[in-house]
Amino acid sequence: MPDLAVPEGEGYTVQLDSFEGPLDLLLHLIRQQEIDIYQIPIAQITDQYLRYLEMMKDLNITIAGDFLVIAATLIHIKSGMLLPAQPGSELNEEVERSRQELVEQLLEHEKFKQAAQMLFERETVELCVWPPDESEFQAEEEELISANVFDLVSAFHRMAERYKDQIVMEMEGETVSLAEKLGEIRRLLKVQKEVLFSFFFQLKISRLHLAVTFMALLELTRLREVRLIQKDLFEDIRILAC
Amino acid sequence: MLEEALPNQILAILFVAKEPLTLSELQEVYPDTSVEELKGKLDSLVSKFNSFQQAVEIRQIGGGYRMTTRPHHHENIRTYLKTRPSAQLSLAALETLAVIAYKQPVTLPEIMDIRGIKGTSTIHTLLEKKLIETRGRKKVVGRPIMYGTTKQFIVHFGLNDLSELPTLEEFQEILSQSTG
Amino acid sequence: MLEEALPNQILAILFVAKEPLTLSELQEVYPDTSVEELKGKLDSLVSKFNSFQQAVEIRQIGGGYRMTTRPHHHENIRTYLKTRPSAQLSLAALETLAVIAYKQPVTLPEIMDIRGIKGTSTIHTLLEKKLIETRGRKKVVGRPIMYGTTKQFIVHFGLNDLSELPTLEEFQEILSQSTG
Repeated sequence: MPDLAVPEGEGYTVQLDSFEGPLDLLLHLIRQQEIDIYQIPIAQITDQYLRYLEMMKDLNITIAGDFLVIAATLIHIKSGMLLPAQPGSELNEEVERSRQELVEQLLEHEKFKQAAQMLFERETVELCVWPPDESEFQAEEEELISANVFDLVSAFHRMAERYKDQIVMEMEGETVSLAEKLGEIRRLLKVQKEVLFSFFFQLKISRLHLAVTFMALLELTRLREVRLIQKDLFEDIRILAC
Repeated sequence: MLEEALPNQILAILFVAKEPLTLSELQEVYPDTSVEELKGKLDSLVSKFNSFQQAVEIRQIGGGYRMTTRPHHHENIRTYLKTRPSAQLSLAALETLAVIAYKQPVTLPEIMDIRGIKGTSTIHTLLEKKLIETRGRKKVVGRPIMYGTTKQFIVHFGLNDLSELPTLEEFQEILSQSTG
Repeated sequence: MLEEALPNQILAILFVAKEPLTLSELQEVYPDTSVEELKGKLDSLVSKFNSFQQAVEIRQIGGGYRMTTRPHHHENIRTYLKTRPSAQLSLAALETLAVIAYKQPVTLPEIMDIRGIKGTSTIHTLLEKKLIETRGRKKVVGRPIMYGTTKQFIVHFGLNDLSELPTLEEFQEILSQSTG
């Protein structure tokens, strides 16, 4: 543990929850010290930011890549500002531009945090003013939903999932023919554009099934009904309908 | 008529309550007031409210109090509920529509195969609502009719053209991002 | 106070309506009465009702009329509702929603850019709650899906239309004042 005294246990993790992303953490550091956002002392804030990341690492909290991207930006600006200022220098200008971009991103982000807060307050009140529902009048009717595009694709996804379940059940039987397996793979590819080869292993099926599956795949490749793609030697094989 | 604060607060709670409000539930909201006192307030509130309100009344139902419309308005209410936009689909119809949208042109046997359910009724509903149309016959045994979506479908779902439908891959991406 | 039959009938309908009641819906219930006359009756009903009712009021929301409890009762109501699972959105979802509300139509990469976070978009939750919808695809590389807010969004947050939202500039002002 570094020289920072970090309270252990839940208290600390709760605190981390409020820093959902790197911009939240950065804003917190700035606001905590009542710094003018246009005049961020980059060197100081960078050190504090990096110390937070270290603490997160010590606590075995996985640091999302986004945090590292901002860290890199901060270090870049900090080191650039250590250079002697030379009017018209390209490097100086570039560093200044990065700093301004970061400030703008922070300001933009903060506005939306405020907007979210406003929505939260409105919702808090509005959720408690709802009229009662009309269910007593609707009992006789079929359950209807007003569908949008999202419902449509969800419905399709559900069916694809349902199909997976059926296949698991079929595979619990002992015997399997090549024709059956061909049919299964064809149906699967009808609802999904692509199936990973590992999918068949996840089903914990017998060696016989796997062997037949493999033969069926070879047969389908020969018939040019499917394409098998493997990007790398150890990558999963992707089965695509032609 | 009801200047006091408490009766209005109770009325507001009665208004949002989805199930009959019991005295013990009410007492949890007002732990400093005894059940007897709350019952007294509630009863006088109910009799006052019911005497001047002609649209809605408070009834004692299932051991609690509930605000409901007066029965003689029910005919008008039914008329209102029926007139609301019928842009609504049953879940079964939605599933059939999803298969047609993503697999068109597609035949009934193929639809039933994917949905794992037999039945033709939802096709008729969708044809009636002009969300799907026939697209000739497939050149296979039995020459089944093929179906596809209509322009009405595109308008109904606020699309410009079919390519705007999210793909299954995009949907899975949305799912994984939400839980990730 | 409201002896006439029609206002009470309308009140009863307002009481059961799940969504804001529009004038055209009302006209379907009363096809023999003109929209103008109905609007007159409704407006006078609303002002009378709101002046004597302290628990509940009729508000104009999402282009229609809606009966809700008065907002200042919300704390008592929340105490009563507390036993039920909260339907409130997470802060992450609200942030995504705020970006969509102010930047619509907007794509997922644009949302992630503003929020500074990849992979936790909560788009799925918002789509499921029908607070947002897809708005076609953006004509850039990858043709990403664009999102916008729905009528349900306007109603959920008790607005009459989107223009009632404070502008982003107003938030900017609040922020610059607080740090001044």
